[in-house]
Amino acid sequence: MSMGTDNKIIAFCCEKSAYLAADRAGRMRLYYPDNVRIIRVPCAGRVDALHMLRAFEKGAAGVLVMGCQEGACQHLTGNLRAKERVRYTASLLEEVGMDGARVKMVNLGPDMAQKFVRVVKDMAEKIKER
Amino acid sequence: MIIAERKPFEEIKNMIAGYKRILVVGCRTCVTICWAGGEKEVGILSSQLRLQSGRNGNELSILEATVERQCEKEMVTQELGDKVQDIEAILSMGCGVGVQTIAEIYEDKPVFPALNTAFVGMPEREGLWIEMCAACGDCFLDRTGGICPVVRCAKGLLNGPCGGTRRGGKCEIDPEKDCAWVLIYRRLEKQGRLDLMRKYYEAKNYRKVKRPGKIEALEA
Amino acid sequence: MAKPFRETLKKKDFIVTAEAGPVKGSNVTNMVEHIELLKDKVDGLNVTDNQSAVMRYPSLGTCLLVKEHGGEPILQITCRDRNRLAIQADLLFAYSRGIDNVLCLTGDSVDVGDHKEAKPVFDLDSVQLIHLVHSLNSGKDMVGNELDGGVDYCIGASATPSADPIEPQLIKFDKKLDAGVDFVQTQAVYDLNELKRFMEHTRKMDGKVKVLAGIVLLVGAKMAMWMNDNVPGIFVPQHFIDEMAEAPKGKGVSRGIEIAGRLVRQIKEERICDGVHIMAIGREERVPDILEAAGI
Amino acid sequence: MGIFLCDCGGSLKNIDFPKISGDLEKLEDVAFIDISHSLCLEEGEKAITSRILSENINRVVIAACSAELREHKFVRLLEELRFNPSLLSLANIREQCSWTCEGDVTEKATELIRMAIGKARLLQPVERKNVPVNREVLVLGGGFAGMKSALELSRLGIRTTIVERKSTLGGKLKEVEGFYGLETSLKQMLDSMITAIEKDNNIEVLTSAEVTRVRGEVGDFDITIGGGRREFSLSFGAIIFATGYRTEILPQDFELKPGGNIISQLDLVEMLRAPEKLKRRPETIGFVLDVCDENSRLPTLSSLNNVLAVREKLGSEVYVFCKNLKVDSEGAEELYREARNRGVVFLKFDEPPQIYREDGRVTIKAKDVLLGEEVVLLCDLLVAEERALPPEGTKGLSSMLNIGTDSQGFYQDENVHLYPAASARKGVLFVGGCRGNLDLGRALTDIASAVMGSYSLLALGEAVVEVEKVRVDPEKCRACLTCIRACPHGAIQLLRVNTEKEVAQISDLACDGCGVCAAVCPAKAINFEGYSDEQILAEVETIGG
Repeated sequence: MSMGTDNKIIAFCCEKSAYLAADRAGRMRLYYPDNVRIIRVPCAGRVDALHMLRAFEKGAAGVLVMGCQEGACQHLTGNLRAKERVRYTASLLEEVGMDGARVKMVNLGPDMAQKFVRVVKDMAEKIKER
Repeated sequence: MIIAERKPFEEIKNMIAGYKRILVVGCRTCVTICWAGGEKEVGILSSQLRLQSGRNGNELSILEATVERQCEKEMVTQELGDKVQDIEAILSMGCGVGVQTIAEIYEDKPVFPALNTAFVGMPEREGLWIEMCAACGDCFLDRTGGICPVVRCAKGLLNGPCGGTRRGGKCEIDPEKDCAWVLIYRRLEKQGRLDLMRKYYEAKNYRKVKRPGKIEALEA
Repeated sequence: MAKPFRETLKKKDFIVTAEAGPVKGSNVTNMVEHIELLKDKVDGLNVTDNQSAVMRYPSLGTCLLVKEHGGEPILQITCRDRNRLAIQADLLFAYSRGIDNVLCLTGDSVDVGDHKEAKPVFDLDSVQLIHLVHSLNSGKDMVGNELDGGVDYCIGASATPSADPIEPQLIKFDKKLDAGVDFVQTQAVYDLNELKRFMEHTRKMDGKVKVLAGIVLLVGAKMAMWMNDNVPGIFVPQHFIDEMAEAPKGKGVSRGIEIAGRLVRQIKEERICDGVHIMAIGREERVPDILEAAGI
Repeated sequence: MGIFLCDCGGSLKNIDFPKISGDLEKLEDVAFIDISHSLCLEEGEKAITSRILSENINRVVIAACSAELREHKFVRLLEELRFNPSLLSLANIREQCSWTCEGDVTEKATELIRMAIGKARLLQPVERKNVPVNREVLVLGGGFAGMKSALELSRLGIRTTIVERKSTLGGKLKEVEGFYGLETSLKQMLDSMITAIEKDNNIEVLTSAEVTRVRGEVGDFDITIGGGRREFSLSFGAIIFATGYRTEILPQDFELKPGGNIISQLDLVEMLRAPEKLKRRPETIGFVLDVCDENSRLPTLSSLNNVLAVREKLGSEVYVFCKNLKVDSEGAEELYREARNRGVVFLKFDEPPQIYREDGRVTIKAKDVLLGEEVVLLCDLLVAEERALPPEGTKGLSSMLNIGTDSQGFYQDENVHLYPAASARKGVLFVGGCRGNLDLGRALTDIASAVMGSYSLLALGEAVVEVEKVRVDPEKCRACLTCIRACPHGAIQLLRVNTEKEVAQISDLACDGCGVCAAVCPAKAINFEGYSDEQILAEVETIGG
């Protein structure tokens, strides 16, 4: 991992829930570590194991896939598929000797700014330890 | 269709230990359809290898390619032609045929299998494949109402079932698995063709299955 | 010297055979004891061939021991471990040493045994094996070559009267009867109605074949339940399991003998079939107690 | 590429804009970088307009505030300038950067903009086009919901075809006695609707007919209809399911067979039609509800109506045994009060009552929770509870259209986005009973939203579509059916495109833009413009420096 980055976190955010929650967190001036980079996706189901692995290749220390709450996904199964894919990616990481907990699935409603910030802070904490 | 499954990463890692520049080759036919060796899987394995290389110091350089069909010499050479010069080892994500075709063409380079070619089968549902044919070279399906005892009976009996069937017509080795011959019985009974099951069948002629098989078209 | 089994089949009206399980090793002393104990009490002594696909002293070897000690051995052959060449060779050798009874079995799959990674053979199945023995009896090998010195085997087959569904089993059993069988030793039987239905069917197909009902000695309630899940072809009904469970501590085996004795007595009195085949797996020494409990 | 930065009226103090523009100017494919104070206002828009008209740039990056607030404004502006909005890439340097850290975040802002630039470089133009859609709607089911939908659509000028399994229209209308408080009796309502339909040349009715095959997508469903004698195919823009529901009397729950003096609501309705024909007027009638299916609204409404009808027409004593009566549907509360005033006794039980026949009469024994003691009622007639079930054809139809059904087999999975009448597939809508809405009040709201849904989709006879925004590359596609099985909206079919082999084909109109197909495709054959793998990875790779 190129050491140039000080352990960044990539957050794939579904534009219908998590991305809006991130904006709301900003509007509420909720501070969270600045090593998070949010990538807007149409649905959590769009995020592929390849994207997550490439993030780790490029030096990310943690990846968050943030989709709608279960049963509230506009695309019905998008967030459920994302959960399976995150579990699959975690096993891929374990195979390579990395900690599977570095990739995490999060379910958010569009107004859950506090939860967004809490999840980001947890991940930031976790990757500091290793 | 040929169904294959990716080897555990540990096995692959040990295979290519010591080689720096590696070409990972996918195949766009059977192994794509069963999610084992298509372009997406090539990407995933290559990512894992790159992640792996960073961790214990030896910098791997991974090249990715996907051949239309790895079991066709022309297609392999066309796709890999220029990519192979300074490659030290090739990691094929094709089925066993693909691995050997590449090995034959590039004899100077070690070629490793990234998949375990499992069976000839079909998807039961999205993401779940089951074996249906053992390619035994002497098809028996006409006598069993279209259910293959060679594959789906644990002992491959031609005069089934064995004495060990469990209550409810389940197989001796697995309470979840239906006994093939009970399935055959039910289907032939529905079709009123139980005479087929009552007939005695000679021991199988294994000459027809001499490995490796070879088939030559008459007009070739 | 025990009388040849073929004669016993003709003459006696209630035939009793038992099963001697070979040792997992080469120390044959226990086996010899069992042989000495049982050879005069039963009309024939079956010797299992790697029972439940667990590797043991060979069936052929044990049969020679039975012969040497004056018993009447019944060789059991499964299709799991040998292909058609090996089976024919073994049959020639066994006959030349005076063994002329064979029970043709398909054999349990390696998955239930202790060498699960082995390559199962199953070149033949039990019906094809019966046909093979018949061709040897007629002085030719399986592909028709003349034999210098033939064989004359008394042929046995097995069946599972308690199978569910039963019809496929009966279709296979009919194929065995069509091939020609001298005696039948069934899988463990606990529900005599199932045995009666099975006998009705068999009598219709072939009047002369002698059928011996398989009796497996129950040792404990847990063991009975374990057998239901793990031993192919055995199904112990719940009421027997409960009966075993009620047995006071340490009295499990004697309760099992009582049940076995009751079954044998009922079969004999109601003349359901032509005899019994007692399988006291690992407890051969208790077979005489069962016979005694059955009044034989 | 043109870059516009907005410092939100200079309020983003912790971002050093000149430094950012200094760094980014070095990139050779950047034509200019403008720093503006208010891109969201007139002044900002003018700046963008002049820049775009004067410079010949083919990509635009705007780093400002949240897309939720501004994106549609920027998109409309670009459209007016004849600049394809799919070539716009946004970065949120306010809510997602400046406002979430005290310290200087210039470095983070630069990286966010660099991510937007990385993605912008790969954006491809996506054309918008009008696609013709068939304005006709297929209505399945000729009950109240079906007829009402057809009539409403016809009022809006949409032609509909009603396909009804039975030989006559009417469905449940013929079975229910009346709705207390509704002036017109159901009979009159049924007749008036049928005559209206007959007169209306916008509505075609096919009775004793059934759908046998469905192909195609919204805007052009190719439906094959069979009806005994012959089969023919028609094309429709949308489908409205109004297949109603089936009721089943629950003998097994009562261990007693219906018949004799245990009847269903239906039999009661028949009886009430001609009370004079009764041999003996039943003195006391018992109703039992909520025995097995507490949350179905059907029993409450039909029972309350029938109870009042009985009081009015027969005047016999009425006792209702219920666990907890649900009066949440429209008008149910008034019916309940009316019944109480009319002397109907309601008894609340916890364990289900025991019921057994005794010399021609029925005894109901139950522990009344409120009185606290056991109540034994001897009555001449017991009206048993009915459970609502989906109609027979549901399984076949739902597999034909591969849409889901809920746990009890009714249509429409519970999903907040789909309420009230939409299905997962665009152009397929459900109304009334087949969706679990058993009372007229709720059915009317379904009908209204389904009618508006299909009207807004088809009225113009064409729909705006983003051409091949999500596209399958026929060369790479192995027709492995993964995307077809995975698509939550059933928008992908296996078709013989211009190539000789069959490949997956995504219908631009039916596609809802979730990208699940692009993620699951094992051959990487599906390109989702705007969120393609390359574009997403371009953003990811920016963090690598």
